[in-house]
Amino acid sequence: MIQIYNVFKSYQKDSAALEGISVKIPKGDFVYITGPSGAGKSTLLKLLYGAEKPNRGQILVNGQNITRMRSARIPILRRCLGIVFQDFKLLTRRTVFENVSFPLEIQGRKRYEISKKVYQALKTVGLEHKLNRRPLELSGGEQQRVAIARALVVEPLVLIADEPTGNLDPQVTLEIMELFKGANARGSTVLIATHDREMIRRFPRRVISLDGGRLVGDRTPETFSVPRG
Amino acid sequence: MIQIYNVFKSYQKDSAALEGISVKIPKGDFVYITGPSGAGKSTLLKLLYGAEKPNRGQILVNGQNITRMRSARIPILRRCLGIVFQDFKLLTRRTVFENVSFPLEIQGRKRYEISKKVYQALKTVGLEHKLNRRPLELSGGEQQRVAIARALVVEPLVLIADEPTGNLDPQVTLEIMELFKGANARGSTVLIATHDREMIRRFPRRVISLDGGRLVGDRTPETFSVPRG
Amino acid sequence: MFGSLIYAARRSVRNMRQSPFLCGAAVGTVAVSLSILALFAILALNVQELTRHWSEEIQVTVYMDVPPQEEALGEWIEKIEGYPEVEKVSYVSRGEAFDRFRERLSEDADLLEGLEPDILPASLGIGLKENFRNRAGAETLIEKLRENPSFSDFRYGQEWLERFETFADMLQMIVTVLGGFLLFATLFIVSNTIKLTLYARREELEVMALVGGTPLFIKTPFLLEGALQGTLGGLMALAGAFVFFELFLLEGLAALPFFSGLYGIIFLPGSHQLLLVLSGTTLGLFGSFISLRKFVRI
Amino acid sequence: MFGSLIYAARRSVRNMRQSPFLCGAAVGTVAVSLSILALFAILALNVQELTRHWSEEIQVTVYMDVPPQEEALGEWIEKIEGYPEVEKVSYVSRGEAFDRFRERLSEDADLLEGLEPDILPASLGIGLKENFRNRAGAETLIEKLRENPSFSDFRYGQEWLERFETFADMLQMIVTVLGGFLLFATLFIVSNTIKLTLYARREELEVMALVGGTPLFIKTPFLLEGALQGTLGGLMALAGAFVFFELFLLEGLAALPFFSGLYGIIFLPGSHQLLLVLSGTTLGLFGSFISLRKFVRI
Ligand SMILES: Nc1ncnc2c1ncn2[C@@H]1O[C@H](COP(=O)(O)OP(=O)(O)OP(=O)(O)O)[C@@H](O)[C@H]1O
Ligand SMILES: Nc1ncnc2c1ncn2[C@@H]1O[C@H](COP(=O)(O)OP(=O)(O)OP(=O)(O)O)[C@@H](O)[C@H]1O
Ligand SMILES: [Mg+2]
Ligand SMILES: [Mg+2]
Repeated sequence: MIQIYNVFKSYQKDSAALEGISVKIPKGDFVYITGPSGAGKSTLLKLLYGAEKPNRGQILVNGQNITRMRSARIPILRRCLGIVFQDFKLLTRRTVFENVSFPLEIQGRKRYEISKKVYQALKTVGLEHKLNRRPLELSGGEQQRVAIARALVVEPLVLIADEPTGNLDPQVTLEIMELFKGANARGSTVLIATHDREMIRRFPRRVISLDGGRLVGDRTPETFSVPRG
Repeated sequence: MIQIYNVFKSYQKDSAALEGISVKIPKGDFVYITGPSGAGKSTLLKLLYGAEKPNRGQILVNGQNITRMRSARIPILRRCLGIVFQDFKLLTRRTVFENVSFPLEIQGRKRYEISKKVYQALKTVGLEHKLNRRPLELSGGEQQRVAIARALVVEPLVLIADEPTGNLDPQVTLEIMELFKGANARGSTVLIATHDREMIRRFPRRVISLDGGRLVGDRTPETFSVPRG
Repeated sequence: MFGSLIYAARRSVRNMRQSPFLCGAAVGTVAVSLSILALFAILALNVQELTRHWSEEIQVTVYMDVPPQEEALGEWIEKIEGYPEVEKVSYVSRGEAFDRFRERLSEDADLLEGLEPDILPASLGIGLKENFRNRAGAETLIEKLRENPSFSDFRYGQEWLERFETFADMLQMIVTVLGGFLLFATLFIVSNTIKLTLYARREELEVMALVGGTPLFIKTPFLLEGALQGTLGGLMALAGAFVFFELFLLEGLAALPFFSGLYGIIFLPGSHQLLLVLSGTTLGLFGSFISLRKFVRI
Repeated sequence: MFGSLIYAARRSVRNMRQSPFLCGAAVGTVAVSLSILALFAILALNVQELTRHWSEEIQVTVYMDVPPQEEALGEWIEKIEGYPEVEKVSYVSRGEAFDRFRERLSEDADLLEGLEPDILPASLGIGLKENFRNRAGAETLIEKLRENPSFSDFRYGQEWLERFETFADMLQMIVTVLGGFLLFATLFIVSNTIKLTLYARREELEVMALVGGTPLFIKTPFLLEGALQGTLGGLMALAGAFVFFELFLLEGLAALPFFSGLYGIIFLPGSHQLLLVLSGTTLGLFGSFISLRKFVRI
């Protein structure tokens, strides 16, 4: 599903955000990406959905080499991804409903289908009663849940979530993790960048660790040991 | 230092964000505010720094009744507060250095003093080498640390931090907590809204719990028990 | 395709409702800048009309030493009226010429007392068609008239014509140059404003792209919005110019005997009105198009 | 106070460098809209100059049945020149009058052959001061001149004067009404643009307030920025108008004998230039002021 070959990325001349990363993530996998702040987690994810281009190396998503892709094809690729951005990236002028329905509208779905799915998605994150609010009229955690609903509503091939529970309490985090597991069970490949060791402990899966832009660990649950923290 | 009397706040007619909250926080206290997503934590903090007005009730900060304060005096009050916003609220066009120096400039400090303090503050959050970046050129956790540096640099009377470690890894979280403890030791009253039970466990302090806008708990470390999660 | 256009239209209406300030700013700017253009056009048009009116005074006068026989005169007039340059021909007898001269002297007319009316020759006044009201036209005609030996002298108010041409040229130049500048100014101001309104929403555009919107999908509602705002602005400019015309220009100028005597001043004709509104549409559309190219880069 | 102003100035320069697009948009809009005003002012000024020039032709003519003695004439002229309405007096003898009349008839001058030069009376041509070049002025003067019994007849080109007044009134009206509209348009467009540039930065303004900035502290750099951008725009408008003037108006109009013969067309005088630049400053300052009041609410 996702293949990353020897990828380098530096935003500025002097410092590299990613240095020689190579990773294979098979279809249907569930992967955590961890690492200290500034390790390059978000950068790696940004490369996957084409928001940034690597300086070197190749990236294949769903069989397509996105480093060589014409920029006009990038949106087509993004349609089969569900992305939870670290800073949410909600449309502040649109209502919660409109935000979640947006990716479905892009896909050209029928209106009644959209309504049904959006309502369902908002219900699973516990916000079905706030669908006419604007994002800035929500609490931080509620905004994050809208972002999650937007990513899940398209039933994505790949679900990319960047720190999706940073603003959520443990209870809601559990519920969200169940949603991610459900999506994974229905066939989505799941990538979650997170700092939350508790989460990794409760739902042990493959963990890819970055530090200073380098791959420093890639452990599957079998070899998994309780972290020091 | 902070006294809250029977405060009600509702953003919209049908639902209340805070219902009848009364809390006293003495000078030099260190208080966590917890509660599930949407419980009203951020709202409570917003009332304290005057970003929202309560519908009913009185709030005294530093001896001043901010519910009756002329709006022109609010900035004066804010100058002795250090605030870490849940969504950071950095000036995206300014560099990291300029962002952190801004509250000092407002206070009319001398330039060399500002330079020294800002550098020091950035060093304590580990970003002294990124002071010429703009916020959007930083990782999520780095942005959060800039926001923390900005709040700490003024040596505030009251430090208000809304989910200050949501984007930080456990290691950095520890360091930040040490900073907060240090500020507390130097006399700042500290209020932290957080979901992070691990943090509360490691640094046990008074915990105020909200749920659905109501005060549901107020425990000091003596009566503290390990949470269920 | 049609369905998605309707869908885009719905989205653009929603957009506008969601940011009334930005929408108002765009519409207002289009309205105000097109109003300037419209008022300028009204002025230019009326000045043009005025010069056209004045140009009617241009005529070639043919003097005849011997007053013509009535029969021959009829023939001549018919022949001259056949020339392509000629609009109308009028005969001025000796007596009439004397009367006119007296009139022309006005206050000094008493000087002519005691003079015989036959001191002035009879003449033909030949009015020219609009396209030939210039020196070249007059001279071509005179060339043809020379064939008739009874016509002894030809005049076409050379001095007046020269002045008139100069004046018309000058007006033409001012209108062109100023109109050009105003057009450029409108273009600049409107596209600038639209760029600013889209700049204020560039995060929205960015997010749409990140969530998988193709450039076309993202842009279409904004283009429609631009076109709609432009059209609205154009209509408002038209209405504004009309009110302005009715309130100030018409009332004001009509009160002046100079104007009301000559001809009624006119508003923009239908075709210009349409043009004005369509320029609004075009400005809005292209302003959005150019700005969107800058802000929507996938 | 002074120190904090310098500090605010530094911040506003930094602001402008940090958002070159917004800054450029504001400066550009001020420049373009003030250019329109400047060009209009140039045009209005020159038309005014033209009418002033034309008004010099207005004079009162006094006819004397009997040609005056040289001595008496000198006395009369001296006395008339003493009147407050009078600019200059010139004597036209019978012979001169006849010559002028002949000139005036131009092509028809041969009609006067055989006539004695003494058919026309001697006269005094009295030029009026600028303020009195109207019917009221002429008639007041004539009232005074009537005291002298040797003056038999008075004329002041009533018809010409009427037309002239009408024309001048019309121009005045057009200039006022159009100028007023242009002023309003400039005001609207500039304040609108500035509002948009501040709207794009409203989050910045909000954050500054949340971190403890007083309204004054937050606003001062933006006000300075507005003033600076306005001034810059004003200077650019002035430069633009000057280039435009040199390239098109001066060259173009000077080529027309009509204009170059009468007088050189003029650019805005120094005071107007200053006014233009200062209006830029004021527009920028007040545009920012009004918008900031909307966006900076603590
Ligand atoms: N747009 C950018 N321009 C310049 N540098 C950038 C940019 N984005 C990220 N960086 C830098 O690249 C490095 C990796 O950033 P990245 O956002 O991938 O970190 P991260 O692992 O997601 O961290 P966090 O956990 O704090 O979100 C950091 O040092 C950051 O400063
Ligand atoms: N500006 C607003 N307009 C309308 N409703 C709001 C606004 N801000 C917050 N709310 C509502 O008020 C309630 C409390 O919000 P608040 O932000 O205080 O929650 P919180 O405890 O900070 O949650 P979180 O942990 O998710 O940040 C929520 O139900 C939220 O939807
Ligand atoms: Mg990140
Ligand atoms: Mg909150």
